[in-house]
Amino acid sequence: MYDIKNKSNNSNNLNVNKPVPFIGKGFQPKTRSWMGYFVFFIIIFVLELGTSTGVISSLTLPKPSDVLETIIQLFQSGLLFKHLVPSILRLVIGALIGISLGISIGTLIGLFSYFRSGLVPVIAAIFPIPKIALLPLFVIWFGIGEGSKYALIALGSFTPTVVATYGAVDNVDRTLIRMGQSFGLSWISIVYKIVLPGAMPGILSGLRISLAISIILLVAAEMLGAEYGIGAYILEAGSLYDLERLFAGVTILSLLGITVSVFVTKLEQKILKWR
Amino acid sequence: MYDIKNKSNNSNNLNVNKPVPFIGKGFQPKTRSWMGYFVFFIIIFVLELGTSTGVISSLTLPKPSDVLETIIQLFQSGLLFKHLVPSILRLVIGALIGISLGISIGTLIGLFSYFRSGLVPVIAAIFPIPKIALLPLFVIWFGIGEGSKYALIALGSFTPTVVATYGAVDNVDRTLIRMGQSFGLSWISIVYKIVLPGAMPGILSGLRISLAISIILLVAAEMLGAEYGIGAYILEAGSLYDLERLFAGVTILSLLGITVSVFVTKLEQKILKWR
Amino acid sequence: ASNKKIKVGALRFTSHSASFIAKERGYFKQAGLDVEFEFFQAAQPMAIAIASGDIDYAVTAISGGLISLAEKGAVKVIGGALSEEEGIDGQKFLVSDKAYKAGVRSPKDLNGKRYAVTQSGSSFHYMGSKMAAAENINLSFVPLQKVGAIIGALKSGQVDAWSIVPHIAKPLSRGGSIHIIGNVADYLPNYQITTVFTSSNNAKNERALTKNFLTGFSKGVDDYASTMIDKNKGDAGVNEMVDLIHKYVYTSRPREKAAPSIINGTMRLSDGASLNLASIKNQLEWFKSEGLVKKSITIDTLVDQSYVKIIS
Amino acid sequence: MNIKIKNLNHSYDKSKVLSDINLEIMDGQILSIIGPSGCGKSTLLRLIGGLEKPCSGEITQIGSPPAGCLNAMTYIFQDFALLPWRTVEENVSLVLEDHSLSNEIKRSVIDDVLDRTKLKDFSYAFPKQLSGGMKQRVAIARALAVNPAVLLMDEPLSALDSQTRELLLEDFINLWHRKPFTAVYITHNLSEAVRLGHKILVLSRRPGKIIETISIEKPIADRKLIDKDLDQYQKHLWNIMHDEARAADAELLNV
Amino acid sequence: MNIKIKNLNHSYDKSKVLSDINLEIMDGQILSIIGPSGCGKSTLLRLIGGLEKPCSGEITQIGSPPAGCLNAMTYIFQDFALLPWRTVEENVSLVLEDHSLSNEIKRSVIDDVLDRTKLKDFSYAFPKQLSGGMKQRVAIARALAVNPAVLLMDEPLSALDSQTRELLLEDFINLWHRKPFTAVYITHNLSEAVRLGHKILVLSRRPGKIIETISIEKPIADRKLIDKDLDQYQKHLWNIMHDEARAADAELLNV
Ligand SMILES: Nc1ncnc2c1ncn2[C@@H]1O[C@H](COP(=O)(O)OP(=O)(O)OP(=O)(O)O)[C@@H](O)[C@H]1O
Ligand SMILES: Nc1ncnc2c1ncn2[C@@H]1O[C@H](COP(=O)(O)OP(=O)(O)OP(=O)(O)O)[C@@H](O)[C@H]1O
Ligand SMILES: [Mg+2]
Ligand SMILES: [Mg+2]
Repeated sequence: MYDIKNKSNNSNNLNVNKPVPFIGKGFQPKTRSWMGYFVFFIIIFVLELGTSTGVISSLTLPKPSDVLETIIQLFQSGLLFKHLVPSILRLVIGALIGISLGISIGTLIGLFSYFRSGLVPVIAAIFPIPKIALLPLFVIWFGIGEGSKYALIALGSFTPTVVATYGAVDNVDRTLIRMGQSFGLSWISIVYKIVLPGAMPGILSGLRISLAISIILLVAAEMLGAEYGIGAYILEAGSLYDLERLFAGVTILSLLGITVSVFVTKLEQKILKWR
Repeated sequence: MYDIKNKSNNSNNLNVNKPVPFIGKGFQPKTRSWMGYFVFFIIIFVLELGTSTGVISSLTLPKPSDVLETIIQLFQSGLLFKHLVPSILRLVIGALIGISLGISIGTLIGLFSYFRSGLVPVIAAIFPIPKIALLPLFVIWFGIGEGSKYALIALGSFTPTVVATYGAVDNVDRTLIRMGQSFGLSWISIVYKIVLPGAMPGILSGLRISLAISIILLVAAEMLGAEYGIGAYILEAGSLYDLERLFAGVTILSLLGITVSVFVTKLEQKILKWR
Repeated sequence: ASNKKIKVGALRFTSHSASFIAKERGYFKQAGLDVEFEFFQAAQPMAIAIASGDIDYAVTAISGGLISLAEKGAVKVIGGALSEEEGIDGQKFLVSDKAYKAGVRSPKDLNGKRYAVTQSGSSFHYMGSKMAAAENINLSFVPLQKVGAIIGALKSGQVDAWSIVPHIAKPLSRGGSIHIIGNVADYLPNYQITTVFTSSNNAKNERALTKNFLTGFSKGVDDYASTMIDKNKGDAGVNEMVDLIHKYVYTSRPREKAAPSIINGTMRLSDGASLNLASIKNQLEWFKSEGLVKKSITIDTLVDQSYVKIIS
Repeated sequence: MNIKIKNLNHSYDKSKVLSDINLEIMDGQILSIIGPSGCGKSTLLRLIGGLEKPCSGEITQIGSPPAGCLNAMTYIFQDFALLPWRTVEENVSLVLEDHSLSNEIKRSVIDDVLDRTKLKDFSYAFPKQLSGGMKQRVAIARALAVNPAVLLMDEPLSALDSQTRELLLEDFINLWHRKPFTAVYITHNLSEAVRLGHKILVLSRRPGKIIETISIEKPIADRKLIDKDLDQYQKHLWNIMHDEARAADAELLNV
Repeated sequence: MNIKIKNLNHSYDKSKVLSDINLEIMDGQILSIIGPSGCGKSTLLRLIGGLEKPCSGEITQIGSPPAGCLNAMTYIFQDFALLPWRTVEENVSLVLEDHSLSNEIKRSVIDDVLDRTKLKDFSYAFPKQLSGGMKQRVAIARALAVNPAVLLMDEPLSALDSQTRELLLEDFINLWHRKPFTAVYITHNLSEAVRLGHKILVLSRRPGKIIETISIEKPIADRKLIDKDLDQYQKHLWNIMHDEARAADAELLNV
């Protein structure tokens, strides 16, 4: 037999008693929600201090308190809603078009060989195309009105939704489908009662990404002849190098993003309460 | 007992013989790779026909053959590489910075309560911020040289990598970690031998998204004082409303995206050969 | 008057004041037009919007994109708007503080320096290029897409020079981080900066409509010039005009903060929308020589000379 | 209704899975099938149920399904195959929805099967709230709801712990006793096979051939958890299987 | 080395899981623990191994681990817990790498344990290529490599089909026979419990209390697959367990 240098006591002495050591600690990070607020507070505090004392030049970053004031002014003047309402409308309509198209096409790709073979390469080719590169064309294709804004956001949310959807359909447990077939369920029943609900978790987590991308694309969309809108507001602030307003706009978008993410979480809890 | 209207033959007649019907068809889409080529061919053919005959106005879309010619000319004049090389360099360096930082921070978030609680909300707040909105600031922060281009691409690939990484770390099978602990493995061994390899599939699929976003951001990055680069080429073509060159550039980006995706697949096959 | 509905593209710049005046004072209405403005963030989408038929008339600088669209048979220049004129404050050459400290005091000192443009083929590129040719120096042009990015780069000394309209140039130079070192007009006298343009279809088939538009527009120009440049109505007139323009420009700032910028922005708008064809030809030749547009384009592809007085 | 299988052969790609299977499933009887891992038991069941097409040979239904049968060949799967987004009741209702039954009939069928499987109190529970044993009872209720001609069971108990398995086996036997059904019962567990089967079919390692068929005369209702009459069968079967099982377990799976 | 548990109580949040457990695990013996689902068997094992801290009571090692022991309390998990990205050999090597052993010693340990578990020919296979039985043999080899004082086994066979389970049970018995080890063996399977245990502990439904402790005198090596001496114990245990098991199975899981 083999031989291992014995580092512990060699004799089996029954008088040596010791409690079993605890070795199972760690690897279970817990979320302490106050920490998040604390970190934001620290960041903002440091920036405030830095910008007030001039350690951080006013060219580099605005004073957080000025940004806050800008947002408050924006709110008080009623301009906030004048900017927010059209943006949210564009977001909702554009994302709705893109996502519903995406789910339909994604489901078709998930179900039919012909759609899969024909469309997957096309989607793969469209994915890496930067939407802002196509802005000039969007004017010709969809006009400068709301149409082109919807189209841009729709295109941006379309591709990730398709990819998420057909991935989700692929991941639907095949035994559930076989079960449906074995009970003689019709094709349409299987799709509506088994495939789509089964793909829902994947589709919803795709939704999270699609909506984040939609928000990001708001700015690009509002490059095209938008008078009002958070994107337009940011662009104008940027072109005037007005950092307070730029950051005010960015903060609003960021809050919008967090709101949307919370909304998806709520939606998940509602639709996926069976999990 | 209940009563169901009997639609089939009521008597148990042993002389009625029929083969068991086949009900297990469908729901297994297969990829026929020729279909992909075929669809591309059809699309290009229709566009060629439409633009040649004038059904599609030259304002709307360029002639595919002209786009091809432009690409060939670009190649023959050597300009293709003059544009491609700096773009790829920016892509590689920027993505490398963003992804390696993202994996590190993501792992920390996955392992430690404090990082998780403190950083997750910050990441969630950064995610929906459109990078192009920050362009004017990037000029001040990182200059108009290569620095700001790397920074933009790094920032763009950072957030999705963080999210993918900590999700992947969370999904590492906890019994494997408990196993490591029960065998008295050191903390560092558990992280390097269990957590990280276990998170690798998730990290790699995050890589796919991060790299796609990096390519999309090339155009935004090259808005800042880039003379050469595919993004710069596209921007110039857009501002001159030169559709042939615009589409040539977009085609090149699209091919780049497909190449990167194939590269990640190869990487997955290599690293995850144990799956 | 038939009260025909048309859409006019505009940027919220003082250089578009003529259209605002014509609308506010009812000159368009008198010409039988019911004008609705469509505002843009940048000039380039405006040109494309004319091509796509989303808007009917607009004012913008001659750019590579505009010429390309003209070459595709989509747009036509039909008149002039903003131009450099001797004696009136025009566009400025600016340098960063860093370059200034390094001894750049006039455009000829810019040899080998970095010159900011939004895009190759933009009017900034044209101005810089022409100046460099005249001074016989070399400039490297840095495309930064957005005016905001250029200002940031200039303030932090990452680019050395730029040119811009006076109402942006002057406030920038006040901070001390940017300095004015010359006038564009010294190199490009009578430079036709912006032009009135429309779709080829309007220019060719809607002659009456186009004439009516130019009539209304010209009246706006006349008012603007007589009040703001020639000061025929004194300060009261200027104030009244500022009030009018403030409805469209710098709307997010209070009147007293906006007024100096509006007044500073005053430049000559060509009388009766007349067009300086020589300047246009010069610009077109430059675009061709830089390889930015097709060599085959002639001045007639770009300009319909039948509408306004042509200066050459 | 009987099922007759004649000269059945089946291959995937180039590898043969089932070789020359001949058998008849008799009305009202339970046929147990045992065999080492990967010998093609599940494949055989899929072929019988029509979920796959055999490469050669034929599978015929002899006679017609019984009165009121909505789905002749009905599966009970090892992993239950419940829809996690439907409650117990809705899972049963699923298989009735595509048939044009009145709401009352549907209601009464559902009530009846939930009653028979003692699930009445859990109608509105979601699958995640159920223990493994209850989940499989739901799957059984669902199968009973269509009044099947033949129940096809692919290791229905092997995902359960052995105590629950024992309990469910009792339930099965009670169900069969109250109203005998035809069934094919695939298992890895020799004691289950002898507890439930009128006939027991032993398959060889892949490609699966029939090595032996055993009939047990003792009535199912009289068989016990610890039953000396059955022990001899079980011992005999284990002797046939031992080496096959060892070899099958030591095979590297092709990847 | 013995393990002594005194007045052990454990709760999660407000729900009590284990109540007043007192027992001693004797050196060189196998202790089987049975009990209905959710009664706290796995929790008890985690407490013994130190993966969790008990709410009250104490668990002490009496005496020192044997010579050459690298890891006193060593688990064998139900789901094998193999690293899928490591080959068989590398999976075993994992638990040796953190000890400063020379390469030759490591090599010889690995060879020895792979030999004892008959895995020599599969050293370079990845887990996905292995059948369930082989995977568990790798986990056993890994546990043997650290020469443990006590093997803690949480339903080590319940993920396997019953034929493979029977084979592995034979292997276990052989291993123990060649070199007796101390072990706690948790199972749901009464016949396994009586096949392997010197002592059998029966836990009640949650909160787990010890209902009964049974000792079986017959030497482990003499016990058989079908063994009348064991049947009486098994029957007795099933009688104690039946109602507890039925109630445990019908409990809705709190979500
Ligand atoms: N769809 C398929 N394509 C290719 N090979 C398959 C397919 N289904 C099963 N096989 C192979 O056919 C053989 C028999 O599989 P089957 O599932 O019928 O075995 P089994 O007897 O049910 O095994 P187990 O006892 O493990 O359930 C196996 O080697 C399996 O790998
Ligand atoms: N980490 C935990 N947090 C909260 N409750 C837990 C935790 N682990 C186990 N429990 C609960 O404690 C009880 C006992 O769990 P345990 O896993 O020990 O039971 P078990 O006897 O092993 O069951 P099984 O036979 O199903 O494996 C269960 O009700 C379980 O839900
Ligand atoms: Mg099977
Ligand atoms: Mg357990």
